[in-house]
Order: sequence, then C-alpha cells, then structure tokens
Amino acid sequence: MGRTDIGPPDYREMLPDVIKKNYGKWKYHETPRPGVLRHVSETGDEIYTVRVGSPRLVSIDFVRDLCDIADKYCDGHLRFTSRFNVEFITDSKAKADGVIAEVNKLGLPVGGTGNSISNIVHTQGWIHCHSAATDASGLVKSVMDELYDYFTNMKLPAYVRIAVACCINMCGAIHCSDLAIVGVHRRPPKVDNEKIIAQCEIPTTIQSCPTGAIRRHPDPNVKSVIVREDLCMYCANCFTVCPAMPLADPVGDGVAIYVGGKVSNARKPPMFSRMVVPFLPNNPPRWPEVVDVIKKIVEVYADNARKYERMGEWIERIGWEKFFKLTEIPFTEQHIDDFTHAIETYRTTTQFKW
Amino acid sequence: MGRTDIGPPDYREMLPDVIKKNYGKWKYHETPRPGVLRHVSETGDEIYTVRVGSPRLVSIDFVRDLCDIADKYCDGHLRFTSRFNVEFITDSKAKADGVIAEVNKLGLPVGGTGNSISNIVHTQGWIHCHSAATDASGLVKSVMDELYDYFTNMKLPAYVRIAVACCINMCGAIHCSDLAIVGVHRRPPKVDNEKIIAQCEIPTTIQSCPTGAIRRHPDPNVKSVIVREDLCMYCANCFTVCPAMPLADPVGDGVAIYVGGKVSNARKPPMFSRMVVPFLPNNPPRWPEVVDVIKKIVEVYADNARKYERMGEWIERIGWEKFFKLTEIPFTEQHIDDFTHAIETYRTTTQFKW
Amino acid sequence: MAKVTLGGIEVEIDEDGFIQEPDKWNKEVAEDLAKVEQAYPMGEDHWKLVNYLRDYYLKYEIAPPIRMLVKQTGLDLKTIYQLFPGGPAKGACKVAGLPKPTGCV
Amino acid sequence: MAKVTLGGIEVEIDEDGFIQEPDKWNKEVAEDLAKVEQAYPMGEDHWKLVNYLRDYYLKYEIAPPIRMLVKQTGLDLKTIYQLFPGGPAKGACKVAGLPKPTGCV
Amino acid sequence: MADETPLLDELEKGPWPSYVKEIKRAAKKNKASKDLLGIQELSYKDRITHWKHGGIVGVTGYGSGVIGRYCDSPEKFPDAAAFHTFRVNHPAGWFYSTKALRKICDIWEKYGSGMTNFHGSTGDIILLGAPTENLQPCFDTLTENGFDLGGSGSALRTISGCVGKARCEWANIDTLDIVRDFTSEFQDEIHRPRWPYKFKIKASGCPNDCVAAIARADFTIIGTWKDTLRIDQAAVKNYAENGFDVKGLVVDKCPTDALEWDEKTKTLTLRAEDCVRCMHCINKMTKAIRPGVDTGATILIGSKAPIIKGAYLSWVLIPFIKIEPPYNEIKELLRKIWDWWDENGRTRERLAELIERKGFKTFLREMGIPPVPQMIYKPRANPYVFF
Amino acid sequence: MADETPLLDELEKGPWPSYVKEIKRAAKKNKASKDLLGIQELSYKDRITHWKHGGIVGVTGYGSGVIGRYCDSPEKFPDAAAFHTFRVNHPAGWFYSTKALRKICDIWEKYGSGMTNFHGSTGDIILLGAPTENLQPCFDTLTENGFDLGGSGSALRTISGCVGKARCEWANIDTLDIVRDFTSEFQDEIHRPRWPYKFKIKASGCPNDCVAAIARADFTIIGTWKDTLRIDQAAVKNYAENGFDVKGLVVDKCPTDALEWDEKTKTLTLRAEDCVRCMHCINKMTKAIRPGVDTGATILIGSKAPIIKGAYLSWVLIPFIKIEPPYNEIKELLRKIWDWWDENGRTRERLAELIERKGFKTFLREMGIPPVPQMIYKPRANPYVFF
Ligand code: SRM
Ligand code: SRM
Ligand code: SRM
Ligand code: SRM
Ligand code: SF4
Ligand code: SF4
Ligand code: SF4
Ligand code: SF4
Ligand code: SF4
Ligand code: SF4
Ligand code: SF4
Ligand code: SF4
Repeated sequence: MGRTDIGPPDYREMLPDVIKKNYGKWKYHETPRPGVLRHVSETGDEIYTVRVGSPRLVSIDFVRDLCDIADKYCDGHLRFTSRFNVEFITDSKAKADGVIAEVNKLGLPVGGTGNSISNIVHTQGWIHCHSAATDASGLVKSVMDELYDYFTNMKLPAYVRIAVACCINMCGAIHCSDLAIVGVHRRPPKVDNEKIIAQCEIPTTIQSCPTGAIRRHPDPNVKSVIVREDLCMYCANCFTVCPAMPLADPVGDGVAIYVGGKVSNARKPPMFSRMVVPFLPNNPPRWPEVVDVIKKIVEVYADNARKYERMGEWIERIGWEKFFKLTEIPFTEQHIDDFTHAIETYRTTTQFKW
Repeated sequence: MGRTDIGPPDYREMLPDVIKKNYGKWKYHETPRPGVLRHVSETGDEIYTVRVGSPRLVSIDFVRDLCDIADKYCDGHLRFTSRFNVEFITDSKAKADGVIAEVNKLGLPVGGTGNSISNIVHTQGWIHCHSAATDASGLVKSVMDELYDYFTNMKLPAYVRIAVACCINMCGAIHCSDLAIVGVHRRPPKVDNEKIIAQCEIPTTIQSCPTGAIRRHPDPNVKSVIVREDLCMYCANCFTVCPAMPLADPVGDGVAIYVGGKVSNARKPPMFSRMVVPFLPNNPPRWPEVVDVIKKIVEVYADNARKYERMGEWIERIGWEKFFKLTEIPFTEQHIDDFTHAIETYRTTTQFKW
Repeated sequence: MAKVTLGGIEVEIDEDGFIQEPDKWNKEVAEDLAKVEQAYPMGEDHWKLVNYLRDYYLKYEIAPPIRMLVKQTGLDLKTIYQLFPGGPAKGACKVAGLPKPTGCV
Repeated sequence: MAKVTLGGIEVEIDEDGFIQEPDKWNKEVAEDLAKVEQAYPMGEDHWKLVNYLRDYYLKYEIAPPIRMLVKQTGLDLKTIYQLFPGGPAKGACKVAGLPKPTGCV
Repeated sequence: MADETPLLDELEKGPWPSYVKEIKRAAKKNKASKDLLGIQELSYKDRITHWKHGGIVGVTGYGSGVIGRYCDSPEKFPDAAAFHTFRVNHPAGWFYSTKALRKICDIWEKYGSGMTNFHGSTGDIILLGAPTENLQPCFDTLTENGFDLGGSGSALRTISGCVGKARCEWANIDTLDIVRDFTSEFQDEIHRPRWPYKFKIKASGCPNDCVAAIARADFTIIGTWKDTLRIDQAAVKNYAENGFDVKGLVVDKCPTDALEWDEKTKTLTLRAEDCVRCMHCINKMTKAIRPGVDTGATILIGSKAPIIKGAYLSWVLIPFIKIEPPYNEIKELLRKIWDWWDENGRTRERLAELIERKGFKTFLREMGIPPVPQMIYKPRANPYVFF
Repeated sequence: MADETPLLDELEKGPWPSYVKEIKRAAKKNKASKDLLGIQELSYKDRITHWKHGGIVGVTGYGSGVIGRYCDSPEKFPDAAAFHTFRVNHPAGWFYSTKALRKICDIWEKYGSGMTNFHGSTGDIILLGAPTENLQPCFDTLTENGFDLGGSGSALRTISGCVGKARCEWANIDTLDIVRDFTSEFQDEIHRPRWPYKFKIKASGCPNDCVAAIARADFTIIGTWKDTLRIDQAAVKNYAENGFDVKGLVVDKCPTDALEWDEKTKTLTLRAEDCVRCMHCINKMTKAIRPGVDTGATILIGSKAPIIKGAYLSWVLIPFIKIEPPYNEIKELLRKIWDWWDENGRTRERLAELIERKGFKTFLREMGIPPVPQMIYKPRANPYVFF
C-alpha cells in the first residue's frame, strides 16, 4: 500500500520565480490585447499572461504540447484558470508573442479576457455521466464555434459567462451564469420493480422526491414504489439515489436555456440565471436550435446593453417583458415559477412595459 | 320583515352639484396649504377640499357636528377618505376658510395632505375585538398627539402612512405601511379541555396552525388538542377558529413595529413593511415606549431621506444596516426571518455597510 | 353560561343559543332550537339539512363547507335561507347541535 | 449481470461485486465477500459492523448514517477503514449484503 | 359601569381629537356607551381585552353584516353585555348627503350605543354596539331608509374604491360606478357567506392606489392607460421657470429612466415604450403631465393580510382591459374565480393561497388566460418544470 | 469499438479546439479511448447516455476520489466496459511545473485512457477512464509522485481558490495558502466520507469572486477590507484626460452612489461609509483605485446547485474576520458547523437546507455568532416571531 493523505503538491513548488518574487506585491494590471494581461508589481517587475482556450476534455498529448510551450517561454510553468483556460505567464512581451505564435500553430485561440465570452464551464455529459440528459462537450464545441469571435475580442458590453450542465444537478456555477444551457428530462422515471429491491433503499428513494410524487407500491407484496406522474417534474433526484428509476429518453430529453445570472459582487449583487427557453430538442452533433437561440440572445444583448452592464443587469433595467420582446423568444406557462418561492417572482405592481 | 339586498344608496345621490357637473372632467389640482386641495375642471369650475382629522371612533353627535358644517358651506354634502379623514368640498376659497374656522372651533385639525402624516388607519383593539393584543384607538391618540405637527404641515420628504392593528390579523393595509404598529402575543394558547369539545372543531383547529404545533390530545379519551409550545409563534390563528385556546396575556402581549412599506406604484413598486422592533410592552394609557420609537424613526427619516423618497425607498437606498445604525434600534435574532420565504431575505452578497 | 330547557331536558347554551353539551342533543332539542330560529315546524327539508350537518360533523368533526352542503342536500342557498332564516351557520348548525361555526358553513 | 459462487451458493452480483439477490445473504456469503474486500478473516469487530449494518437495514430499509454507525458500534472511522479498507460503503455494506449505497454510509 | 376613568382621562389631553371624549359624549345619553367606557378603562388597567370570542348573531335572511360580541364581565357591565356591531355598506366613494348621515345618526341613537366608526377599514360604516334584541328592528329601519349591510364571514366583503372621477383628475376608470354596480350585482354574495373564506374587491382609479387595493383585495382593479402620457411642454417650462427642479425631482426619479430633460430648451421628452405608468412625474407636475387617453385597468389578484401563509400583495392577472358598463367580462371572470376557488379551496384558504398551492399555471389554465411576461417580475430560476 | 464516427466528425470542424480531435488522438494509442469514441458516437446517434448508474469502486483506505462508471454495452465496447475516473487534487491556484504535469501524463498513459479534464468543475484534475484493476496501482503511483486524490461522495470536496496574491493585485487574503493549509488539515474529511452529503469550500481574494465561491460552496470565503479604498488622484486625472468617462462608467455605476466626481478639478471623492466594496470602481480604474489595507474576509455559507430544495447563493455569516495562518478560528468554525450539520442533517441534506429547515437563528445560536443586520438584505415582513 502506498502513501495516503499526502494532499496535492504545495503550490509554492509550482510557481515560476517571477511570481514567487512578486507574490502579494502586484500593483495593477492592464489588458494590452484580448487574451493578454500585463501585471505590474510594486517591485517594478512585470509579467505577461497569455490566456488560451482549451476544450477541457483533452488527451495527455495535448497537455504535453502545452508543457513544451511553457518550457520554452515560461520557465517551465503554467496554470489553468477557474474556467478551464490555460495561462502562460512570461516576463516579457516578446515571450508572450512567442507563446501566441505557438498556440496559434496548435490551433488554439488566445482570448477570454475582459468583456469577452470566456471558455464555457461545463460537465461530463454523454462522455461519462449516467445522469446526462444531453451531451456537454458537443454543445460547448457547437456554441463556441459560433461565438468564437467573442472569445478572441473584447467588444461585448461586459463579461458574458456561459455554462453547460448536462442535467439539473448543474455541476458548475451554472445557476449563476449569464447564459446557461442545461440538460433536462421530460419524462417521469420508469420504475424497474425487479431491480429496485437489490439496488435501492426504498425510504431514501421516497424521501428523495421534492414533490412527494413517489409512494410505496400499493401492493405490500411488491417491494417497490410507484410514481404519481402528475406530480413529477423530472428532476431525476430519485434516479440519483435509485438506479432502478431511469428517466433518460431520446425524445423526452433535451436542453433548457437560462439567462441573466452573475457571480461577482461588482455593481449588482450575484443573481440567479432564469429560464428563458423551457425546452429544445437534443439535436446532435451540433444542436442548431440551441446555438441559434444563444447567438440571438448574445447579439440582442450586445446591441442593447450599456457598457459594463452584465446580461442580468441589462435585463433588470429593461424588464423581462422587454427581453422577451427583443429576443422574440415566446413566453410560456413554464416560465412562470411554481416551486417553493414562486410567489416572490409574481409582479406585485402595475409597473410593466407593453 | 323589511327589505333585503337593496345595497347601499347610489353614490350619485350623495354628490354635491359641483361634482356632478364636473364628474370625470377634472384637469389638475394643487395644494394651496396643508389640508386644502384645489381641483380645477376642464369646465373652468374649481373646488376646494378641506381635509379634517377625525378620531374615527366617534359619537353620532360628532357626525351631526360635521353635518352642520357641511350644511353651512358644502351644499349639504361631505365625504370621508380611505384613511378616515373628513373632507368638506366647497366651491370657493372663502367657504373653505369658513370650514377651517369651524372645524378648528371643534378642535379638529386640518391637514393630512401631501407630504404629511395622514390619519392612522386602525382597528378595534380593546374597544371591540376578542383578538386584540393591544388597544388601537389609544395607541393612535398617543402617537398622533406626538406627531400632530406632521399632520398639519407638509414638511416631510414624502408621504408617511401609519397604521395600527391590534393583532397580527392586521385589519387594514398595515402590512404595507411606512410605519406599522401591531399588537402581538408572546405566549402560546392555553387549551381549555372543558370547553373545546362544545366550542371547537378539532380538525379545523389542528389545521389552523401554520407551524403544525397543534396535535390531537395523546389520550384518545380526551377530546382535545395539545400545543407543542416550541413550535408556537403566537399567531392566534387557532384562537380565531377555537375560542377554547386563548392567548391574551397582560405581560405576554404588547406591540411590534414594522417600517418601510408602501402601496402606491409611484417610483418603486409596493413594498411590505418589515419588522424593526420585535416587542414593546403594553403600557397604557400612552404607550410611551412605542411613541418614542415612532417619533425617533420619523425624525431620522425626516433628516436623512431625499425629497419625495418614501420611508421604504430611503431604507432601500441606504441599506437596513444603516437604518439600524441611524435609528439606534438594536438588531436581534427576531429580525431575521425564519418563515417560509426566509431564505430570500438573506444577504447573498459581500455588499454591505459597516 | 345559561341553562335552558330544550326538548324537556336542561341543556347549557351559550349567549348565542348554541348548546354546550353536544351529548344531550336529540330530535326534541333540535325542534326547540328550531323554534328560536324561526324554523319551526321542521319539515322534511329541515331535517335533511340538520341530519346531513350532524352526520357530517360526527364523521369528520367539522361542519361541511357550504358548497358541499348545497351539493349533497340538493337545496340551494336561497332555499336554505328560507328554511333557516338565520342561515346555515347561525340557523341550521345551531339546530343541529354543532359547535358555533367560526369558518365554513 | 454476473453470477458467482459465494459461500458455496451461486449468487448474482453487479460489476462492483454487490450481491443482487439479498435473500441469499448469509454468514458464508459474507465471509467470501470479505475476502474480496481485504477484510478476511472477519473478527469480532468486523461482525459487529456487518451485523449492525444488516440489522439497521432490515429494520429501516436504509443504511445508517456514518455518524450513527460510529456511535452505535463504538468504532471510529479510522478503525472502520482498518477493518474494511474499502470503507463503510464499498467495504462493509457490500459484505453486509446491502444495496449499493448512493448517499449515506 | 364606571364613573372613574383615570387612565382614559389621560387620553383626553393632547391636540389630536380624542375618542375618549367621544365615548364620554355618547355615554352621557347612552348606558351602553357608559359601560363601554368602563370596559375600556378596565382593559387599560388589566392590559387585556374584555371581549369574549366570537358571537354569532344576525338578521333574518342574512348570514353576514353583524359581528356578534359579548363582554366577559356582564355582571359589571350589563348594558354592554351584548354589544354587537353592524357593518353598514357605504355609498361608493364615501360621499354622503347630510340628510342621509343624520338619518343614520338618528337610527343609531334609537337602537344602538351611539358610537360609530366612520369608517371601518374595509369601508363600512361601523355601528358599534347594539344588544341582540335590537338587531332586527335596527336593520329593518336601516333598509327602510335606504341603507343595507356590508359583508362579513366567508362572504364577499364590502367593495370600495377611491374618490375617482368624482374629484380626481387621474381616474382612468370610473371607480365609483364600479363599486356601485358590482355591489348591486353581488348582493347575494355579500349577504350570504358561501365560500371557503372572505373575498375582497377594491378599485383604484390609477396606480397611486388611494384605497390600497393592491395590498388588501383578493381582486384588485387599478386604472391605467395603454397609450402615452400627455405632456404639456408650455406647462413644463412654467414649472422649471418657477424654480421646480424637473431634472432632480422628476426625471431622475423615474423608475425606468423614461424621461429626458433638456435643460437648455426646458423640454421634457418621454421614451414612451419605457414608461411603466408609475404616476410619479404626473403626481409631481400635475399641471403639465397627464395620463394617456386610451384608458382601462390592470387586474391583479391575491392580496391579503398575514393569516395563514403570510401577507400577499396582489399580482398582475390581466395587464390591460377596458372597463366599461355593464362590466360583463369582469363579472364573468369573478364568477369563474369564485367557482374554482370554492371548488378547490380549503376552509380559510384565501384565493392567493389556493393559487400558490395549486400553481398559478393551473389557475391560468382554468381561467383560460394566456401567460404573459407582465404577470411576473422574473421567470423561474429553478429547473423544476412540469411539462 | 467504432471506426466510423460520422456524427462526431462534424465536431472536428469549426474554429474552437475540438475535443473529438483529442479523443481521436488518444484513441490512436489507447483502446479504451477508442471505445470511448464509439460510445460517444452511439450516444449521438441514440440521443441518450450509455453509461450505467453509479459504480462504487475505490482505492484502499479511501472512501472517495474515484467515480465508478460502467458502460451499458460492454459487449460492444469491452475496452471501456469499466471506465472509472480519478479526481486528482490540484495544487492551489492550478499552478503546475511542466515536470509535474508531464509526470501525470506519463502515469495516465500507463494506467488509463489518456483522456483527462483540466480541470473538473470542482477543481480536480479528472483522469478519465481506467479499468477497475488499474485503480490501486495508478493511485499508488500518483501518491509516489506527490499527487493525491480529491473528494467525492458525502465528503469534503476539493477546496479551490482564485489565483490570488500569485498574480492579482486585489487579493485581500492569501487564497492559495488557505487552500493549501485547509486541504492538508482536512485530508481525512476529504478522503473518507462521513457526513449527510457533500461539503464544499471555496475562497476568492476579493468580491469579484473569480472562483464563483458565492455560488457553489457551502462555506464561502471572500476577501474584503474594513477601511477605505485607496484613490490615487493623479492617476484618476490621468484616466479622465485619456478620455475615460469617469462619471458615466464609474461614478454613475456605483451601486450605493458613494462616489462623487468633480468634472472641473477631475477629482473623485468617496463617501467611505457608503462604499459596499463591490469592486466596480477598482475594476475599471485599476491604476487609480485600490482596496484598503485593513484586509480580511467575509464568510458566507450555503450555496449549492438545485438539488433538492432549489439553488442557493451563499449568504453572510461573518461580515468581517481576519484571515491569517494558522487559521484556527475558521477551522474551529468549520468543525462546529460540520458537527451540527452531521448531528442534525438528513441524508442528502446540504448545509443550507438544514439551516433553512431549522432556522438561521437556531444555527447562529449553536455557532455562538451574534445576529447583525449585515446577514440579511431585509428584516422579516411576516409577524411569525418566536420569542
Ligand atoms: C484567471 C481568473 C482567476 C483564476 O484563478 O483562474 C480570473 C482573473 C482575473 N479576473 Fe476574474 N478571473 C477568473 C474568473 C472569474 C469569474 C468566475 C467565472 O467566470 O466562473 C468571475 C465571476 C463571473 C461572474 O460574475 O459570473 C470573475 C469576475 C471578475 C470580475 C467582475 C466582472 C464583473 O463586472 O462582473 C473582474 C473585474 C473586471 O474584469 O472588471 C475580474 C478580474 C479579474 C482580473 C483582472 C484580476 C486581476 O487583477 O488579475 C483577472 C484577469 C481578468 C480578465 O480575464 O480580464 N474577474 N472572474 C479566472 C479566469 C477565468 C477564465 O479563464 O475566463
Ligand atoms: C382622498 C384620498 C382618496 C379617497 O378616495 O379617499 C386620496 C386623494 C388623493 N391622493 Fe391619494 N388619496 C388617499 C389615499 C391614498 C393612499 C391610501 C392610504 O393612504 O392608505 C395612498 C397609498 C399610500 C401608500 O403608498 O402607502 C395614496 C397615494 C397617493 C399618491 C402616491 C404617493 C407616493 O408618492 O407614494 C399620490 C400622488 C402624490 O401625492 O404625489 C396621491 C394623490 C392623491 C391626490 C392628489 C389625487 C388627486 O389628484 O386628487 C388626492 C389628494 C392627495 C393629498 O392628500 O394630497 N395619492 N393616497 C385618500 C386620502 C387619505 C387620507 O385621508 O389621507
Ligand atoms: C372592523 C374591522 C377593523 C376596523 O376597526 O376597521 C375588522 C375587524 C375584525 N377583523 Fe378584520 N376587520 C376589518 C378589516 C380588515 C381588513 C382591511 C380591509 O378589508 O381592507 C383586513 C386585511 C385585508 C384582508 O382581508 O386580508 C382584515 C383582516 C382580517 C383577518 C386576516 C385575514 C387574512 O386572510 O389574513 C382576520 C382573521 C379572520 O378572518 O379570521 C380578521 C378578523 C376580524 C374580526 C372579525 C375578528 C375575528 O378574528 O373574527 C374582527 C372583528 C372585530 C370586532 O369585534 O369588531 N380580519 N380585516 C374592519 C372591517 C370594517 C369594515 O367592514 O369596514
Ligand atoms: C466531474 C464533475 C463535472 C465535471 O465534468 O466537471 C461532476 C460530476 C458529477 N457530479 Fe457534480 N460534478 C462536478 C462538480 C459539481 C459542482 C461544481 C463545484 O463543485 O463547484 C456542482 C455544483 C455545486 C454544488 O455542489 O452544489 C455539482 C453538483 C452536483 C450535484 C447537485 C448537488 C446539489 O446539492 O444540488 C450532484 C447530485 C448528487 O450529489 O447526487 C452531482 C453529482 C455528480 C455525479 C457524481 C453524478 C451523480 O449523480 O452521482 C457526476 C459524476 C459524473 C461522472 O461520471 O464523471 N453534482 N457538481 C465535477 C467534479 C469535478 C471535480 O472534482 O473537479
Ligand atoms: S450535470 Fe448532471 S449529467 Fe452532467 S456531470 Fe453533473 S451530474 Fe452528470
Ligand atoms: S424525477 Fe424528481 S419529481 Fe419525478 S419522481 Fe423522481 S424525484 Fe420525484
Ligand atoms: S387587528 Fe386583530 S384585534 Fe384588531 S380588529 Fe382586527 S382581528 Fe381584531
Ligand atoms: S398561536 Fe399560532 S402557532 Fe401557536 S398554536 Fe396557535 S395557530 Fe399554532
Ligand atoms: S387612486 Fe388615482 S385616481 Fe384614485 S384618487 Fe388616487 S390618484 Fe386619483
Ligand atoms: S409615469 Fe413614471 S415611469 Fe412613466 S415617465 Fe413618469 S415617472 Fe417615468
Ligand atoms: S477574486 Fe479578486 S483577488 Fe481573486 S483573482 Fe479575482 S479579482 Fe483577483
Ligand atoms: S467599490 Fe463599489 S461601492 Fe465602493 S465606491 Fe467603488 S463602485 Fe462604489
């Protein structure tokens, strides 16, 4: 048996010298061009960071390619960002240019800084998860191909942060994203009475349902459960605790779109993303319906928002009724909340736009 | 048996001629002095309204006094407002002055218009209600004596609307008042096992409790209920449906103060009033502790708010943490919501003032 | 609280005339209560109402909602007020010996 | 799913080695499962754990929370991992013949 | 009966008109009012109410309109032992001829305590304190003189509306006529309780909402307009020249930034599509700005006090609807709502609580009203969607 | 195994780097990756996942760090029939020497599919796809080379923090050291699940919150300052002179109106007591405005994804606290929280849900933390108060 509980390597062993030296001494930064940050230290030192887009799901050879570049320009170090981008940190503009040239050769984009669309936070999807109601990587690729220019320039009014989660477990900060794409089911679980007894704890399964849709099987001889389908909103929480209750369905599954969330405390406090499209079908490999809506929203936002106004701030200013009008997205009964705090979302004023 | 279902008199029979003539034709108004409105019609007619404070709980002779004045100056008509004030409507400034002189003789104040404190919407209290945790009329009198000048002038930043309810049934629009004074209990109901069977429906009583604190009596022979006192928050809803569960208590009962509500849609949408003082003792006849807090809040508001900024708008702008600081009201755990939508009131941001 | 004689027996009633000793209720008590409520003599429909109220109450420990009362007895609200001018709550429930209604009925 | 011989009888197991036929569980099955889980030979504490898990499950139809397990058996988490290197969920529950845990334990 | 009222006497002092003086005034002529004074003094001493729970009394043929009340110390206060109140429905807008008012006073002098509330907070004239035996004759005399009772219990309550077109330049709908018409139409619903709980209707002529309809009516009617508010630029200029800070006090306070101020030309421009008709600019520049001319109402539903699930404000059900006699569309809607509520509501469940329990979506479906974004501040954040 | 992947091939087109290319690259050397490609193509065809539920596998002595996964068509894809992932904990700030990175690649070349995520959204290196028999040797080799696993299951999860003082001028706390220190301290809690559900800790150096700590950590640490932000007036002037619209883009966007701009003197004044440290002015005038010097953190609690009761954002627990090694106060608080949660929480009940169920007040009492208005946006509106 090997060692245990050693924890990850100490980050101090992973820092390039220039950072060790200026740790905690940074004074200001600027963004000389999209994808490049210049940080200046109190010591007078400066560094250039080149931010590079990554598909996140990569082969080890991809990582080795990155290492080659880091060895050449960055003192043998590199880092990743909280949004899966790669950052090459160098101590001169010239080296930064070198990095840019090399990554471009590898077909990787430089960008994601400032008022851009950075990399999409996403999850496993059909690549690895049993819960997935859609794929993640494919959606990301399809969307980013379309929004590519927004990654490499900084012409948007403000940050636009996109996230994809392949089910409503929402791995990632997707519930607070400017744009969120979420895999959803639309069919209640099908109970497998054979398997349930060996694979599931009945009480846990019953308790897992937020709407109380799961009851014990009426026949006490059948050690299983039944689902009141009218109470089921397909959250799949039962499936999480009980494999014998699958919901995935080629036609039932698809994607919902949420908008207007944010995380930073700058200007407005953090906000949740809110549903603007209840359902779009899974249409791999390129999910054209999803891509179209996302693009439309980004464009309407880009045309209408004020400078430094995040998606949610913009919508709050103009009002949701105007948002639906401008984006031409149809408003449906699914948009109206009916969960626990629903009442707080109802418009208790005569103030609205037509 | 007399007539039934005739409904109240037709309002058209109750209007003075000048109003009949100009019905729906009013063009604009102004407020030449506190308590007096001048409305001008498209027809060129004008009327003067004199608004007069009333204690609401009055004798018929009081009403007859009003009638005398109305007969003299107002074509034999008068009206009451939605806040219990009396309005004398005349067609000339001279008559308005006559009204003012007469009502002053009766000891009644003229005011309540514009940025004033108008009459207090209130309820029965110990005058007539079984539910009362405090008196209403006495509180109103005590508070209005202190705030009298705010009724007769219009020097506040904006409207300040006060309401008093003698229990949390909150008869009136008290839950949306700039300042609300509410009678509260602080003792769980005492179940009268003798009376309950004759006077109460057990299932209704059990169901009435918002927190599920009421259970059937564990002894099936005792047709009664028990109260889990730790779950009781003294709402008295059980008492409303079941006389055998009284909560009133000379020491337990008192008054809570809520602030910052509004009803109008002007500028900010309507808002609920929010608790700033969880409890003050019933201290009749003049409730000095209550009067002091109310006065303090009004003064701090008057000194700090911007013009046309309602109490709630002001607090929203400066933040509740600042409100508590400025008014020197202690913040307690009772201020923190723990009812159904509590979570929506928690501060999900790093933005706050010290 | 006051004691009165209803149907030949002594029964405690409250100020509103609702009996406070539910066990003592019987047909005769009901009829005497009906007199107070201008619902005497009691005809078939009176009894239909009273019996329905009573049965419902004994079963569920609550008075039925008006809608239920109307549906189940087939008597509309207007008729009920004709039968019991005090209405279902003050009139019929009193005669049926139920606790004084606070909500429904 | 695969069938294997455990404790001399044929039992269906899933990919993770959890038995799929709860009724077939017995002491011998447990001991064979313990071998897979590096928990063999089973001593007193092994059995204490396994029995507690099993009894709890039979009573409540769920596996106990870890806190409960620790409190009731008097064995701390470290010891449990020594007894069952796969831990309470993968190790002890498997040996006890419980459904594959998804949450607690 | 109490001759000494040291505590209450304190409340005769001070500038605000004193209700204690009023009770004393009535007590001079009326024994019940004298006892009322004694009961109130006792409550001040004991710090507790001396009224017993409930009381179910009434008048023939009605299930509502009278609140029964008994004192808990009838031996001490025999003349107020039974002290019931009438809720007498008011003429819309609370307008009275002195003739009518005097009539009420006379009736109340004869049958009651002589104490009243002008008005109760739902809008009724509250005639405070009559013994049981006077109820029917008092009621008969009231109706003879053209007055009738308002609602109480699980009934439709007395409907009220703001002064409206009678004396307000901003009334977008005829609130008084609405109150009158609906009150006549729904007499049965007012007088004979039949629902799970109370139901209230209030109408304000504009979003200033001078009857607080949005805070305390299950069915809230608020006048508004669909076109653009009207600006008289000459009058605007006048305001500015008279030193009124148009920019600071109006333009900057517009909630949606819909106004623009040109300091040089002293003109006020409106981006009409951004105006949410909050009334602020109109309120503050009464001579220069007026509502539009394509008027109607927004219908909102659900507001109520805290019992049981907490207080509610009304929310938008119909963003805009024309409101004209005979108001059939609204009446049909009301009946549909009552039916659904009555069919589905639990005892003491107000409309809003039922809608919350069943889902607003379900309610909309049942009413046949299509969902529009104006109904909500914001769409759902949770992913728990029924399909 | 799939040789034809017409659907996935579509995803090799377009400018954004293609994960399909990456899988193909790995598939050239590795059979499991080749099967992964086939499984993914099949999912694209069938529009459904082909991974079975759950899987409970692991390494000796740990209850977490490995996610078990089996394909539902092992006969078609024998080389990815068992395709478990490692969650390998990252060095704080996701900084790596190429040496360390290459080491991981080599290990993964030997034991796994050769496919990885840099990183998973909690912050781990995800080594994607190893058969059961390789788990233990792979793990042993990882630890030999200085790496260890992160959390999974009902355990403390991998802690993460923003780049902080390593490369950011605004870090008010040393996020990297916090992550390092807490990760070492709580190895047992990370590797051996014991609680009702998962628990996450994240730390951001300032309110910009570059790791989204406020949205996805049960325990959220966000750097802030207690004194006044620092303004360099010369630099401000510089911005203005270079055409930057200080008034429009900074002053007017301050959420509390705490800044004043004098266009003539080009000076920016702060009403310090009104600043809520939102960072906006600092963000946009990096050379002129900086945080204060009395630095520490705000502790917030409770954020999480929607399961079960809906998503939560973290809310303020401690408005300000100094954050310095050895961080004992915070660690004690954490232990107290875990204890209370563990004692009271139901299975799969996250901290926020438990607090909501039991009442924030109860939680504060148990933690011995006094209530302050900074914890809430607004006091209660309902009158349902426990005394
Ligand atoms: C590298 C990274 C931190 C890390 O440890 O990895 C980072 C780095 C910086 N962030 Fe960030 N942020 C990073 C993720 C975030 C996130 C989290 C996320 O995206 O999931 C947020 C919250 C986003 C949100 O609100 O939804 C975030 C909100 C900000 C903000 C506030 C933006 C706003 O106005 O709302 C700033 C300030 C600004 O840029 O004006 C900021 C500023 C910065 C600065 C300027 C800080 C500095 O002085 O060095 C860094 C460069 C910004 C840039 O990209 O132009 N950073 N930043 C992360 C890069 C992610 C990426 O690859 O795109
Ligand atoms: C007479 C009355 C209506 C009635 O049918 O009885 C009335 C009459 C007028 N109201 Fe009102 N309001 C009346 C109760 C209300 C209420 C309800 C309440 O107080 O319970 C409100 C909502 C208050 C709230 O939001 O809490 C109300 C909110 C307004 C507003 C909006 C104020 C604001 O900025 O929030 C205006 C506009 C203004 O004055 O700027 C207004 C304006 C007016 C105008 C100017 C309308 C007009 O053009 O004639 C009237 C004279 C106002 C004045 O007092 O200066 N009225 N007004 C009510 C007098 C009550 C009293 O005796 O004090
Ligand atoms: C008389 C009056 C207070 C006053 O002095 O003005 C009043 C008095 C009572 N109200 Fe009220 N309510 C009065 C207007 C209101 C209002 C205001 C309104 O209608 O605009 C409300 C808030 C709006 C609402 O309906 O939500 C109101 C909300 C309540 C409630 C709480 C209802 C809720 O759903 O939360 C109760 C409790 C109940 O229904 O059991 C209640 C119950 C009561 C009872 C019947 C007491 C009880 O528990 O049975 C009170 C009888 C007092 C008495 O003995 O005289 N009263 N009550 C008002 C009626 C006068 C009138 O007809 O004009
Ligand atoms: C791998 C990862 C997604 C990714 O591709 O990045 C992931 C994958 C899974 N997550 Fe997650 N979660 C991952 C980060 C998150 C995050 C983000 C974070 O930690 O910052 C969240 C939201 C924050 C939170 O914790 O609330 C998240 C919220 C969930 C939830 C919902 C939890 C909730 O309370 O609402 C579940 C459901 C569950 O726990 O049963 C879940 C469950 C799962 C499971 C274990 C599926 C399941 O139902 O058992 C997924 C395994 C997929 C697989 O087979 O590989 N995952 N999960 C992330 C972990 C990688 C890493 O360690 O770095
Ligand atoms: S979001 Fe859902 S489907 Fe996607 S990785 Fe997380 S749990 Fe799996
Ligand atoms: S999917 Fe969700 S709502 Fe439907 S039965 Fe399962 S747990 Fe309940
Ligand atoms: S507020 Fe309460 S005590 Fe006062 S009148 Fe209404 S129900 Fe009675
Ligand atoms: S007072 Fe309210 S909380 Fe207490 S037992 Fe009665 S109904 Fe329940
Ligand atoms: S609500 Fe509007 S229309 Fe009615 S009185 Fe008030 S201001 Fe006038
Ligand atoms: S009515 Fe209100 S929203 Fe419309 S322009 Fe005037 S102030 Fe702005
Ligand atoms: S959270 Fe603040 S300190 Fe950390 S990297 Fe982002 S901006 Fe810098
Ligand atoms: S940090 Fe934010 S709140 Fe403080 S002055 Fe700057 S913009 Fe205003």
